[in-house]
Amino acid sequence: MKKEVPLLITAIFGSFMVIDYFVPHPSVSAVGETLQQWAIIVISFSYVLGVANIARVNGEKISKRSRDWPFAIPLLMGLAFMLGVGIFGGIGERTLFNDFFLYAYTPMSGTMFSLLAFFIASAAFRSFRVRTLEAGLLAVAAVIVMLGRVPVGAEIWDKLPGIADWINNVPQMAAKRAILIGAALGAISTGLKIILGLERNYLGGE
Amino acid sequence: MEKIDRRYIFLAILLLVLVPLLVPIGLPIRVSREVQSGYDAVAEIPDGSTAYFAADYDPATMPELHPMALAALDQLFSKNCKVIGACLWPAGPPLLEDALRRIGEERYGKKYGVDFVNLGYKPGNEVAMVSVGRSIRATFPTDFYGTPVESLEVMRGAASLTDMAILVNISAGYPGTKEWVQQVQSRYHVTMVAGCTAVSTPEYYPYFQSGQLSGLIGGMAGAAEYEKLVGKLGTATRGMDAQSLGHLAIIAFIVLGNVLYFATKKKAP
Amino acid sequence: MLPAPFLNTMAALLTIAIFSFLYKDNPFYKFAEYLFVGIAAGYIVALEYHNVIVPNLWRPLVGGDLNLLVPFVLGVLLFSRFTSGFGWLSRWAIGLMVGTFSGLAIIGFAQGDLVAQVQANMLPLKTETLLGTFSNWVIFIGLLSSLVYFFFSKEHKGALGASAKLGIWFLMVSFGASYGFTVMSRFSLLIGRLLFLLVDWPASFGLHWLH
Amino acid sequence: MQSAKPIVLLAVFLLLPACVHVLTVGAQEAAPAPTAQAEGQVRWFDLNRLNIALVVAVFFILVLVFIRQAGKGASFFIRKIAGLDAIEEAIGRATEMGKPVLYVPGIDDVNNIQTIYSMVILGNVAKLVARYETPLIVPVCRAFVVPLAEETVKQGYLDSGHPEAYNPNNIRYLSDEQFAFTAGVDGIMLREKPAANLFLGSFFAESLVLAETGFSTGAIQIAGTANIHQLPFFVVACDYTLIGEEFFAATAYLSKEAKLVGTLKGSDWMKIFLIVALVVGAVLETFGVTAFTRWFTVQ
Repeated sequence: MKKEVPLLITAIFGSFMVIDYFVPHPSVSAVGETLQQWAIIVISFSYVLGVANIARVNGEKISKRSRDWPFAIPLLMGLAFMLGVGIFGGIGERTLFNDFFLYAYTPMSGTMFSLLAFFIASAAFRSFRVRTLEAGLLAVAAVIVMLGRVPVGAEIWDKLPGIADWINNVPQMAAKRAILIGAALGAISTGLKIILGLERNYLGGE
Repeated sequence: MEKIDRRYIFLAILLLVLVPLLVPIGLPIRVSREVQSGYDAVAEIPDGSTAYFAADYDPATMPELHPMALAALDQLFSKNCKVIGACLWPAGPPLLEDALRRIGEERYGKKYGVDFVNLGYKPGNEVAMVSVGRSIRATFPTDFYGTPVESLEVMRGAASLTDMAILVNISAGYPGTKEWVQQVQSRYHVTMVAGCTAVSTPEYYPYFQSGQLSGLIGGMAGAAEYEKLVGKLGTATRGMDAQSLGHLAIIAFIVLGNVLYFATKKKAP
Repeated sequence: MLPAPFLNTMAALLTIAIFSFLYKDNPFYKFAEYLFVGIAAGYIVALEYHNVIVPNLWRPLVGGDLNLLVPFVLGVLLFSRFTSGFGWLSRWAIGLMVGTFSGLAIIGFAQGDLVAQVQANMLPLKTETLLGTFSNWVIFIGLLSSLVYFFFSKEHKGALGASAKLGIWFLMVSFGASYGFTVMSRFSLLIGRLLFLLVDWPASFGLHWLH
Repeated sequence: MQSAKPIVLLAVFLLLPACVHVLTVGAQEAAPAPTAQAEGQVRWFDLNRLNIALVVAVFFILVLVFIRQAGKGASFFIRKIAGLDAIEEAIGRATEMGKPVLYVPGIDDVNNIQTIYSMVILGNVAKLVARYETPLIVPVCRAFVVPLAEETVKQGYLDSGHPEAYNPNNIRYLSDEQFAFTAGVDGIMLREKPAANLFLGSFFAESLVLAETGFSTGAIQIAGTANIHQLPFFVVACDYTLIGEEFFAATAYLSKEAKLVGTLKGSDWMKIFLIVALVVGAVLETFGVTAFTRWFTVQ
């Protein structure tokens, strides 16, 4: 029951997704559609699980008074607030939920990522080292693309945007295609092994 | 070199980005092939046809992607196209709503439910994509507001993705352009134009070269080019001067860092 | 709907709180960081409730589609992970998700990447223009040599070694391009936040000081 | 000769397009054009997708054949992967300096296959570390990864006969939030100054911050990820980087587990097939023959 049932479920759902693609028969499509609708619902529960986990971890943080525990209070309050106004007040335009999404969630998330502009500058100065020929090629391509993709490139040399376009569309594209093909082989063989039950690490230990 | 306080670097970056925003230089913008083909692909669909607008992004990437979403919607609504918008990123629907209302309702006077709709969010990534390809109604029984989709005029004749003239995808990563190509474009052969973050752009060049993507709009620079083509200059165009200076700063830091590194290394032994 | 000046000021203060991390880690940053996690978590559950649980599960279920009891039960079983004795029950739902994604991945990668990309690379090695011919050769050699780099069952020596070496050079050029594009993304985000502080925030008070 | 089978398959792989093409074109010419009535009939196989079915089938067979051979005891060669050999060297150096080893398994949850593979590598690293009796610090970003990492490391110490050296306090759950986690790992690097940093798993925007801090502390850094967009930052700031598939090969390389090695071998053979097909396709295209290319069209 502990391993066999989940492996069987995996095999059924996995192989059906494959068969569904090759077999246009309506009876198969109907089953495929149902299974996909089921999957969407189960996946939505997994998000709720993730949130429940965050609440649990931070609740414990407060009760155990571990490091930074006072900050867990705004976290839980933010969670409860968004959940409350979202479920009872609706989520559309002109709701509190939408206000807090656009004026709290949005600026914080955007600013977190914009910090990376600063970090990338510091990393460029302190840890981008051209120690090998390979790193040199990387650096040259990076510089050409950085200049060629923005207006200043053409001001420096009017051929730069063209060269950057060529690099992107030709050598860089070829290497990325090799990575795509390699990754596709990896994903397909992993998928096969999962469906056949040869790969079962995802089920965790006993 | 490790002794240099990072904060001086941070300060330099802040100034370099801030100054051109306050005092614009107005460097001319040149349209690249990838963006031009994207614009052309949208221009070629029949006026008044229906487009599927997959807004798969969230606030973290808004400065790059929102301008291109606005520009693409502008081009679609200017052709009187109907737009069916939906999100596979949970934080997407309010952004899509903002874009649809701003361009559709305010700029072109289009009506919600008649000319455009926001179907909201569905989890499931690839599963949801394949499912939309099969039947929009089964995947999105209601729109963002909970209205059953059968009651919306815009959904008439729009049963699945194959009924769409074009698939426009604005993508911040997973799930996004790559998965739409793999699961939907290859399966149903819809014309697809992708706008994505600069980070993921290089990965999608193979799809553009192979013709799976009819256009590729990469990052804020791509958005600025699109704004130029549509003829409505917005925040992306406004940011291009600062963007240029930022890139120059990074190049200067790489060069300076290496010069100092190798100079001190030679001295050491 | 709260007044715009209030909302914009809240957004601006939160933005500044996060930027303050650049000076050093401090309680304002920590507060914003934790609040962000909380708001994001609350947001997603409320959204799942309105956009999935109600339309895709609850309404059809009360409408008589009892099939949907299966995903409902499996979804609830996920929460058995929090118990010590019944954690294994959650594997049923995990099996469903992993199986579905594996199956779709096989198809997606096969049709979108493997076959389509191989086909797209079958380019004529002689075209009407010199640049076209040159580019096609570069694409041809670039793909083959990069693929050779990912060979694991032969030592990279001799011709194979030379080819793998060429492959790594192509890979490095592509990483360089990725680096350049990433720099572009990061700066765009910073520009976006600064434009908010400089333009949108004052505009919410009716102050249009920047052109 | 164990490689005879793949060669036969290769021949089939290359000849089939021609045969199928002749057959289907012939059939289409013989049969009347599909009418509405014909379309209404149910079909059990979509002939348009035969090409994909064949490519996938050939690959499946290759993988399964080699897994089976490996299961029977056949051993396959894996080329040297410098970054992986460097792991032992880095651990040795950390031991000499009396400093810990840091292992970051990425920031993704257990549903990402890279996290799972990272755990396999972690098990091998734990074995090595236990032998040298060097502390191993593992910061974790997802609550569900914690028990997995704990068990993996404990098992590694057990396998190398030093269960007493296992310290559960070194598996540290820092935060689910990306940048809070990053700041936490930075703190560990600056305070405890590990001599070897191993970044192996699924990384995102935090990669450059981690690699930069590690570079500034002078640690030997080995990174590996299949998230292509983060590779540039590892390449410029780390001593060794495992690129994409090399990362997945790492588990086979270190664990020598039969099914993993067999998969690798099958995938190599598939690459040979594809390379041959690419060359044939390009040559035919050059001479204006497009039938081969068209056979690969996804419909």
